[in-house]
Amino acid sequence: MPVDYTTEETGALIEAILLVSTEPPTIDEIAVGTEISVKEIEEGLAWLEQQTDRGWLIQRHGRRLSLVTHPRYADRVRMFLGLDREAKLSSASLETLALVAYQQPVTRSEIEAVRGVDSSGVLATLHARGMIEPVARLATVGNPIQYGTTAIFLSHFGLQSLDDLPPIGIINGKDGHEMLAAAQASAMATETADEA
Amino acid sequence: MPVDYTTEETGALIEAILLVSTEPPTIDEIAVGTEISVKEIEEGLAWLEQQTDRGWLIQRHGRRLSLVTHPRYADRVRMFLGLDREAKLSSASLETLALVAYQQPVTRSEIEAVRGVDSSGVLATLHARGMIEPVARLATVGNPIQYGTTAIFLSHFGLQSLDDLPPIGIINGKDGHEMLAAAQASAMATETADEA
Amino acid sequence: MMASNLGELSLHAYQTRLPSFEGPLDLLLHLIERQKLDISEVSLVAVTDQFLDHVANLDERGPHIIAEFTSVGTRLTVLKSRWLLPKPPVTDEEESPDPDDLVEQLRAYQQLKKATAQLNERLGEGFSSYAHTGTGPVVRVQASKETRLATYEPKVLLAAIRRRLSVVPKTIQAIRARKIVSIREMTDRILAAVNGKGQVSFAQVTADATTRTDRATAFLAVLVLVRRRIIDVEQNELFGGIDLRSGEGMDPDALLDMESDFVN
Repeated sequence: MPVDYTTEETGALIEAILLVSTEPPTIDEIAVGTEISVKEIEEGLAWLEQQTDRGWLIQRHGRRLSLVTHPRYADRVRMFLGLDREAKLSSASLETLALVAYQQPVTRSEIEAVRGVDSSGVLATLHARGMIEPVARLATVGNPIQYGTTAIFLSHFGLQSLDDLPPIGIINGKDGHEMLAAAQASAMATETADEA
Repeated sequence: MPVDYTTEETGALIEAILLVSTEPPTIDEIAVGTEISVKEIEEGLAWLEQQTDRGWLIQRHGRRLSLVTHPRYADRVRMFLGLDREAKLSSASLETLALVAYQQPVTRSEIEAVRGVDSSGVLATLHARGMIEPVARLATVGNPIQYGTTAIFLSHFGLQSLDDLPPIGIINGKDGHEMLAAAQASAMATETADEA
Repeated sequence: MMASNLGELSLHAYQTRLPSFEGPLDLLLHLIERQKLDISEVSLVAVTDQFLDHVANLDERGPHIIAEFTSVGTRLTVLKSRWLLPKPPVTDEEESPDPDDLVEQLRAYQQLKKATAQLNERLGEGFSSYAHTGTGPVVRVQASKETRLATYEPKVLLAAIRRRLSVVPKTIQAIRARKIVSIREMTDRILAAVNGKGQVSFAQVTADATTRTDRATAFLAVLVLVRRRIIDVEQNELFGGIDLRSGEGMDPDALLDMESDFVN
């Protein structure tokens, strides 16, 4: 079906779609579902994401889009919903979460290689709190689980997407991501079947 | 708690609140819940309702507010949700619904007085469809149920509030609203206990 | 252990302030940073004694954790022994990677600490967002999934009501005039009222009776119910209000042949 929407109207339509979707849709799903081209949806979405007077943000988790309240209004929204500030994450949890967030997908062994300490309990806690989830299994012996962060993680930290994570930057002339990756890789070599 | 939000920010906050509330809140509930004055909430709401580039409208059902998709995008939203296979309301249902909409709160007997036919089946259907709901009971013998329309009804007809119903106007030289009121009054007099 | 008293004291003092480390790397990194050293073999050797001293004091931790600390402690000890012993020319290159790994591992861990701090800062701002869980518009909330209702223009309602009003109103009076309340209907009404409220006055029962016939019917209905002991009545003074309440013989079946009372 041909569409005669302006970019602005397509953006508003996406807003309407995100309001009614029970599951966060992908751009492709919106395009197929509304019979509007992916290109036009992307343009509308770009326009929508530029609007600064909204009470919400579009959160991208992987390829899925959803509406979440703007972090700017977090305290009042929390007040209205009668929510307490979430229980604080322990420093062990936070450290593990940071590693999953920056290096995902990542296995337990890879995490332990960097942290130098058993991390099974912390991973279970983070999983129970909905911050991380198994995203795949590594194709090595024992097929260990690879973890990634969830949409709840993004919301908790008020991030629109993983691209919003503050960059680790350079330490001692080396890129932080590369160093973490190297530590991760050394674990890969000794990956055991204990996740099976 | 003092608030230093601009009208625009308060509007955006209301938008955020409406996005996360599980039940449509009233202005007072928003004001109390966010510790912002009713006056400021009303100003923010007024600003919000003036925005024309949104994919949704604020629907007022009585004193309750909720976000619904803009009727302009109804066809695409329906398409996206796969709602093309739609049941149509029968003409009896439409007529009964119109009576409830224009004359609410209204009892079955009052409806039958105008329609001249038994309307219990139609009322049950409309209730099952979520279009009407019992809103009170008349204080006469038998306490017959009085029906009113629901928020679902408003959405289906793309109405922001009952005030948006088109006026009935003049029929055969008589004011339509007055004709309905007269019919209702005469039915009231013979109200029976069959709703008990 | 080779730690000086001073070193042991300061370490203990620090431990009370910062009770737990997230493992041996955390402790090692802390020791190095506290002495404002870069991460290198030299700095590792420099903090080895302090590290081993800490391990020696790990008493309440589980064996699992002690093992992790001890493992790192062993690597440090190897490293330090190499530095203390006179150095033979290194020919075997496979000998050295272990301590070097520790340096690399520590640098990676330092990166992680930095990433964690940034994430924590983000959390400290309290800027969470909350996912859309609202009721959403009606199209979504609809009860039945099989048959969804079409949406309509408000003018459809207008058309329906105008059509009805242009035909029907004249007949309304006729419908009302023919409406006759039977005794059976009246007893049902009275029973519903008595059952609901426990007690009603006769005036309440006849409040909606618009004609003398209706009031007469109501009175007859009361008589029927009293006679069958389904209700009791009370009138305290002549022409005073009559109160109706449940009687001892309140049995619905007793009403079945009630109309026979008035056959004649």
